[in-house]
Amino acid sequence: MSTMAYLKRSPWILHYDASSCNGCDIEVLACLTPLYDVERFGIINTGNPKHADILMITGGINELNRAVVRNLYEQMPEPKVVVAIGICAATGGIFRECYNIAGGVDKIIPVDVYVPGCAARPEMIIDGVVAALSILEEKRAKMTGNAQAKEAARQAAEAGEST
Amino acid sequence: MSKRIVIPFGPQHPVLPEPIHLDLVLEDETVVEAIPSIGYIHRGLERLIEKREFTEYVYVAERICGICSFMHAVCYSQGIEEIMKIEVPDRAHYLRTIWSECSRLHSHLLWLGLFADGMGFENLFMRSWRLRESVLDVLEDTSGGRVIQGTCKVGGVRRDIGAEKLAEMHRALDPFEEQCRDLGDVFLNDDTVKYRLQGLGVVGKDEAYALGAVGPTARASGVAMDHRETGYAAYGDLGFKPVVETTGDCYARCAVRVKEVYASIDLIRRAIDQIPEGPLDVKVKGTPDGEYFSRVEQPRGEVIHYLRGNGTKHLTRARIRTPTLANIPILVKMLPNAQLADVPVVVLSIDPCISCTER
Amino acid sequence: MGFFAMTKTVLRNLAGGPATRQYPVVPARTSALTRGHIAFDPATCRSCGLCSRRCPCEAIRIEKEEKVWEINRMRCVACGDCVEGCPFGSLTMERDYLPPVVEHVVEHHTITYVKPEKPEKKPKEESAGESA
Amino acid sequence: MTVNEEQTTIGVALEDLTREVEGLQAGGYRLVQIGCTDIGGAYEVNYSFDKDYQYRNLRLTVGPETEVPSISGIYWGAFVYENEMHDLFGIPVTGINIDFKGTFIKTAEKYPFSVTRRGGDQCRNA
Amino acid sequence: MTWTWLIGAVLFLILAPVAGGLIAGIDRRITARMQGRVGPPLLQPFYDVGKLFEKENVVVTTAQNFYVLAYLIFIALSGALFFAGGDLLLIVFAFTLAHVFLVLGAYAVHSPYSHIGAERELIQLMAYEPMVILAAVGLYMVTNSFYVADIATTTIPAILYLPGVFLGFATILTIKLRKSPFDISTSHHAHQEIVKGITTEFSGSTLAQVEIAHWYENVFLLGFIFLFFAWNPIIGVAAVVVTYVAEIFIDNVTARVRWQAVLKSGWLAAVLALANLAILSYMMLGGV
Amino acid sequence: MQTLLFLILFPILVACLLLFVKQTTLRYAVVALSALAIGGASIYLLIQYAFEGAVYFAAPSEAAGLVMVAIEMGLALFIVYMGAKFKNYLAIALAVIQAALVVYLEISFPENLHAVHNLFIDQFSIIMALIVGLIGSLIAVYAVRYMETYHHHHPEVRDRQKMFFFVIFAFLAAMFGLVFSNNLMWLFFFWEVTTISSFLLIGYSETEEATKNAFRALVMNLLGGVAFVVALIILAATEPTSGGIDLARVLTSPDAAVILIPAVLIGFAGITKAALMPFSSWLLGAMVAPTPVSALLHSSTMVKAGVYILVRFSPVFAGTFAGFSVGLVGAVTFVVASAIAISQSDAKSVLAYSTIANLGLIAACAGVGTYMLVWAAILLIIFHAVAKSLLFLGTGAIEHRTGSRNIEDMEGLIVRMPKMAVMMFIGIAGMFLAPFGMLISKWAAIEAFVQVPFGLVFIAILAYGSAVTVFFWAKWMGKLVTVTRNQERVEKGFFEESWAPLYIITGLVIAAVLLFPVISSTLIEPYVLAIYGVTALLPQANVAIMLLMMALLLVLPVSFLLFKRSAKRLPVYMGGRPSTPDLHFAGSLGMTREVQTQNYYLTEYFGEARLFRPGAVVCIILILASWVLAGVAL
Ligand code: SF4
Ligand code: SF4
Ligand code: SF4
Ligand code: SF4
Ligand code: SF4
Ligand code: SF4
Ligand code: SF4
Ligand code: SF4
Repeated sequence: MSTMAYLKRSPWILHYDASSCNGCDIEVLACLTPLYDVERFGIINTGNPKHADILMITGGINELNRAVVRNLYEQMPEPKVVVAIGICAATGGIFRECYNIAGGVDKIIPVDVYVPGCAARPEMIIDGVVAALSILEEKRAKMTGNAQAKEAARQAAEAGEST
Repeated sequence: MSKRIVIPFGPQHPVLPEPIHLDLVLEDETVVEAIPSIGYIHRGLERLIEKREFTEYVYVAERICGICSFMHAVCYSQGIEEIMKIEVPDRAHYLRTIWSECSRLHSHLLWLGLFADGMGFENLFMRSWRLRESVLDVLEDTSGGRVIQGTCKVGGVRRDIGAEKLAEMHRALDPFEEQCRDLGDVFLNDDTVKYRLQGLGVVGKDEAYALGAVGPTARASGVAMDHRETGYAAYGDLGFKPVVETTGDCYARCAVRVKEVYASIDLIRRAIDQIPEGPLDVKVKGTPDGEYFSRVEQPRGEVIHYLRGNGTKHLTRARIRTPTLANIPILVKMLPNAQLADVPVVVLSIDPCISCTER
Repeated sequence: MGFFAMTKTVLRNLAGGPATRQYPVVPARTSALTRGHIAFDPATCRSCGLCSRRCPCEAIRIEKEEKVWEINRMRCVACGDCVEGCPFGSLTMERDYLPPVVEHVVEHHTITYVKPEKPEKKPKEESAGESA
Repeated sequence: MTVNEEQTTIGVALEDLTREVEGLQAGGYRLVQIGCTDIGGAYEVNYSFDKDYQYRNLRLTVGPETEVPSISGIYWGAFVYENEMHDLFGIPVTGINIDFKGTFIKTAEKYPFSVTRRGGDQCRNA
Repeated sequence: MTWTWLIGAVLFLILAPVAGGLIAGIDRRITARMQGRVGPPLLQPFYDVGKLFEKENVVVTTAQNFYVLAYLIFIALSGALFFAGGDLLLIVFAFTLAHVFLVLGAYAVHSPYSHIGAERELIQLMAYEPMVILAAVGLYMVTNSFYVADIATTTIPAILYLPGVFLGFATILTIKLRKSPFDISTSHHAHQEIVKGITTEFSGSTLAQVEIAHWYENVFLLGFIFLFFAWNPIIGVAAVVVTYVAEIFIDNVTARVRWQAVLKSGWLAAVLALANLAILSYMMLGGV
Repeated sequence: MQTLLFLILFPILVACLLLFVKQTTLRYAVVALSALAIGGASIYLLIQYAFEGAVYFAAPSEAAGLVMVAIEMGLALFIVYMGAKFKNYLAIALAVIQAALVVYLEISFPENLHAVHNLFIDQFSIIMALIVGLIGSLIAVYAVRYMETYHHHHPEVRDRQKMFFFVIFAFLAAMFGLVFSNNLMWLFFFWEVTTISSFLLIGYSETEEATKNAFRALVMNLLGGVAFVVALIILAATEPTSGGIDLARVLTSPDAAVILIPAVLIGFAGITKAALMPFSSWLLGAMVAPTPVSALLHSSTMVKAGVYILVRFSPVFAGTFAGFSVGLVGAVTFVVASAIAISQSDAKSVLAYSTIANLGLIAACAGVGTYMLVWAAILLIIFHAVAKSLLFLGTGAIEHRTGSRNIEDMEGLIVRMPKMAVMMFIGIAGMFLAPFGMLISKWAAIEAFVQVPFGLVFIAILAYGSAVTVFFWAKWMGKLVTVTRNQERVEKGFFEESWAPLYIITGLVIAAVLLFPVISSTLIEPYVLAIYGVTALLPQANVAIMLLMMALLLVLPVSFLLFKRSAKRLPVYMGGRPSTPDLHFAGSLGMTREVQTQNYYLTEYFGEARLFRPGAVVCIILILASWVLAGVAL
């Protein structure tokens, strides 16, 4: 089961609006609509961190949402990747200097892919997810490759219950 | 022991794309108490005026929000123009009107989609957003940006729309309107939609007015208040009438927006018919000295940019009071006694936009 | 028919086939005005600094002496103001988007403009810098 | 059809505020907004009202930390603006009907704010 | 003869996940088409489940895995009993037991959304249970047996006697397939006010088990539909297909309703079935 | 016969002994030993008579009859006294009427008041005796320590434990008497004793509410008692055809029409005792009594006397419209009480409503009275008795440890009192889940009703009723299994000895499932066969499947070992809002709030206020209808 790599074919995303201006947000949502239909790639916008593989964040970090972003990130099971959508999420963007903006998402959690643009377009977001997939796959390989005894035990347990 | 359920609702929540938090107290599924908390998007962008020249700030103003981005730019520019007594050419006024109404269209269609999503009507969401894409295509063709146009500036507009493009837009309006009417038909007539909306979150005319509600939220309660009536930009020439409903429930709020979609199509049509030739902008000389409360009707209602300059390139104060902020009180009043399933519907019915609310 | 008001749309969708733009297969839809990204021509830039001054995001940095022109792609909002502001046409707005990246990108250019003679076009030199 | 918009601004003293606001409320005005402007060491607070697009603005000037009475008893919805006044300008407002106690808009640092953040990256590309 | 039941059960246990996953894939594609989209690959459900098994195993409390496993086992068991030709009532009760386990799993985690999802699942259970029992009774009245084996091999066109029962069953099928307008406890559509409801806290392989159980369940339910048309297998299969497509259609033309409406619809469906049965028994009493 | 007499008389002896025991330890010893004796004797009874069919005993008559009448008169006087003391004149009136009728009966038909056999035993009696003997005595044991604690917690209540245990044991004796009596006069006597016992025990705490509820119970039961006497008078008057007061003769009487009216009247007495719909309020009021009382009288034994008598008379009801009406009273009670149970959060109220509902279901089976239904009814009696007594005792134990019997407060019991939670879990599962007993019986009932003309009405009611049942039980279960964090275990402090009865009853619940084929084949089927000439049988395959399910259920927990090792633990989803492990989150207005996940009660739809009155009205109409229909049949 470890070589199948279903992960690439079924990335479920969690979208969080950190402090975006809505511009990138609505473009993320636009990806779901008939014109872009990311379900073609098996992408589902789950809205639940426990089910998600990819965290898409728009907007920069501010005082109140830093805890939220960290909380959501931590609630996602491994392997997971973070995609920062738009320049706000990368650096704070045009609001970089505002007193309540601490900067990009990478101030709080590790970011794997940055999608530039203001607003990032649906096509760019799709590109971003595609880029994220290979990173996701790498992480999975690393995760399963870990020959730790504990890991092996877990695998055994999983195999046992999935019969 | 009271039989209560206390749960946090948001800030991250699949039904509300933007972070808003509610402490929900429920009895079974009936909302007993719902106290909002906001601030997840607060950036402090009003203060950026210290850093940006007043002409540059229009780019920031656009990014107060990516949905009615263009209207923020218009509101800001009008404020500066009023302070500096700049006479904007007519064609610019018309172009501003056309882009504004396109923004309203895309905003309302977006809202209709989210609203449908809030009711668990996925297909309707898909349909609304699909129609919205045609508006975005027009916006991209005419301004270069899908959601952030960047075409408004102090003293006029940055780009023209050629006659050919205008004619093309005009031609496209008829089939587009037909599709919108089909869409509106579902919102206004489908039984399950009506079941979800009618009698929900009712606010009467007087109460809505007293609470300071604005925009479609107020108009759904019978408060005929629409800033376009003051005739800014080219609205004075287009014979504008506000859309008003009287039942004050979520259905009415939905109906107002559906009908405003039709109205916007009409306005664009008329604006294209009447648009005069002429220059796009005037040169901006000098610096703003004075203050003005600039008001514009956004898709969600009246927005106010209070601008104040002291004769330098940097303003001393920009305060933006956005429609959602004005609609929060009415929201707080609407939530109790709704069902949990209705919470997203009620919240969405004011078309909350947190980005500009918190700036 | 109040109950199945959506039927018409569903049938139309079934009959009409999907509206999806097959993005990666079919290139993205753009228009003549589409603001994709800023391109810089190091051969014509006279280091006047106007672009940097106008940029609302402070995305452009220029060092006159070292002949450096930099753009931070993670800051640029592609507003095009710098393009309008450049008196020498060294900046253009391209229609295509930038690809996603795994690190912050600061694009670094060495200005090759040579003063009196007619500028000779030299291949632009790019290197992705790193920043926090 | 088109209505002309008028804007008037009148100053108001702290002790007259409530009375003036009550007067406007009785006159059928709706509360449009309350906003603050810092004018070097003091604050101007604008209470804006509107009736049929006629814009009336009461301007109150207060020193920092001066307690301002809430008008949420007159206009129920005033709490949003008053909480904002408190959180973003540090003006203590007394008697708000829904008092968020400084959590309406949480900020990293306390007022007064300025654009330039301390310590952060110096907005240079390097 | 004596071993045929075992064959049915074993075939079900092996094939139902395959069939269920395929059905889910077709469902998603048809849904996408109805929405004017392309939709995912046909095998997407299998990718999803495969992916879930690849994920890290995280829990809120280990107990949740136990309940979900029990849910899967008992769903499979009731389906297997069905295809083994067992007693319909017993199957229905085993089926209920399975769902109670799912609900308990959601309660066990002590999380706000999964709790609400659990309560709603129970409301759904309460809404459809009378109808399911009446459907079994209806089939009994026509075929004189509670045994699936007998009902499936009957030569009586049950549907002609039980149109009301069938309609009622189709109504609650919407609840069971978790389709709009009755998908209140957890929805296949991404956005719901209670996040993912009953499955909010399940992830990785646990969620995969829920998904597989759902496939089992769907095949079982479609088998139930078949019983109404069992006298002619071809018509039966066609009817199953038509019913399922109709469910997808309904899913795409309705908003999600509140729980009150779910309960009322479920119970009204049962009333419809009752009326049908009353007429039937009157006719039978009159006739005999 | 000796065993029978022992079972009736020995408890009386113990009761009297207990009047003089003051010390808890001593009392405990006495109670425990006698429980052992009683339990042993009832098992011996089983071994002795299980394969014998019905056995009749002449038994001493004259003297015993006189003593009984004397005691009855004494009890009537006692009621009059109590009624006068608490100004409850209705009770006085009923007691006087009843006494007068008894006197009238004795005087008018002295020659008809003879039964050939006064005592008897058959499989049904054995089952009832086992319930009384095993569960009853276990509860008595439990009660000793419970009552001690009770007085710890309620210092304001006068300590009348000697009286308490006297009544308990007297009650046990009466129950044995009741199920062994072939003489209806005797049966009536024991019937009245149970009524008085219940009255005394409900009023134990002597609070105003307790007294009020005790009188309500008394009045309603006396109403039934009056009907009982009237039935006896009619039977005595028609002795030649009806068989008089000899139960066996009555049941085999050739003139079905004649005995239908007395049957309906006795059935009415059964309805009052079983707290079916218009009378269910007394049972709810009875919940003020200490929990062992609820367990003993108001769920597992005394109320079963009501349905016992109905089941006894079901051959008479079978196929009559009067019986059909009686059955409907039960059915309506079942669905309405189940529905109301949804809206209750007090564990004892839920248990009470569920008891009423199940008694209703049994009555429904008994009223319609086909052989399969009688089979199902008896099965229901057994399973309900074991599971429900476990739940009551468990609730009492939980209340002692946590100070609350609200279901909401049982959240996380699996963490705080794991053993208790598992037992409650089993008890609840026993009430509504396959393959546990109640569900088997319901299933059998459905299969049986299908074959009855107009059975559809019952099926419909059963379908809705069991759907509703699932809701309220499952949500309670959910509370129990919720894994809460940062809560300490509080199991330890619960008085040690009381675990024993709980364990044993838990064992009984499981044993009942595993052994039910045996119980059915050795006890119920022969009984049904003896009465109807045919008997119900569960298909072997289904039995096997159910045993398989049970085995799966027992094995499944082993899978816990699989999960323990690996999984990473994450906090629950809180919308991203920062929260603490015990689910406090940073709420609005700067407050810290705690997540509360409480059950749904759907009061708007299933509230007492909304459902009780219509249910009661329907049932009253049905009861009246049953009388009219019985009259018409004559
Ligand atoms: S990158 Fe631009 S469009 Fe996106 S959130 Fe930031 S400001 Fe808005
Ligand atoms: S109202 Fe909403 S859409 Fe409009 S600017 Fe504000 S946030 Fe954006
Ligand atoms: S510091 Fe920034 S704004 Fe000032 S001249 Fe240099 S680049 Fe321009
Ligand atoms: S496009 Fe706008 S943001 Fe980008 S570099 Fe030019 S001026 Fe700056
Ligand atoms: S790019 Fe243009 S504006 Fe910028 S420094 Fe060079 S010449 Fe000046
Ligand atoms: S480098 Fe320029 S823009 Fe950045 S902080 Fe310093 S002065 Fe301000
Ligand atoms: S738990 Fe403690 S206080 Fe309560 S009854 Fe027992 S010994 Fe007394
Ligand atoms: S548990 Fe409750 S009712 Fe029982 S004795 Fe203690 S306090 Fe009284």
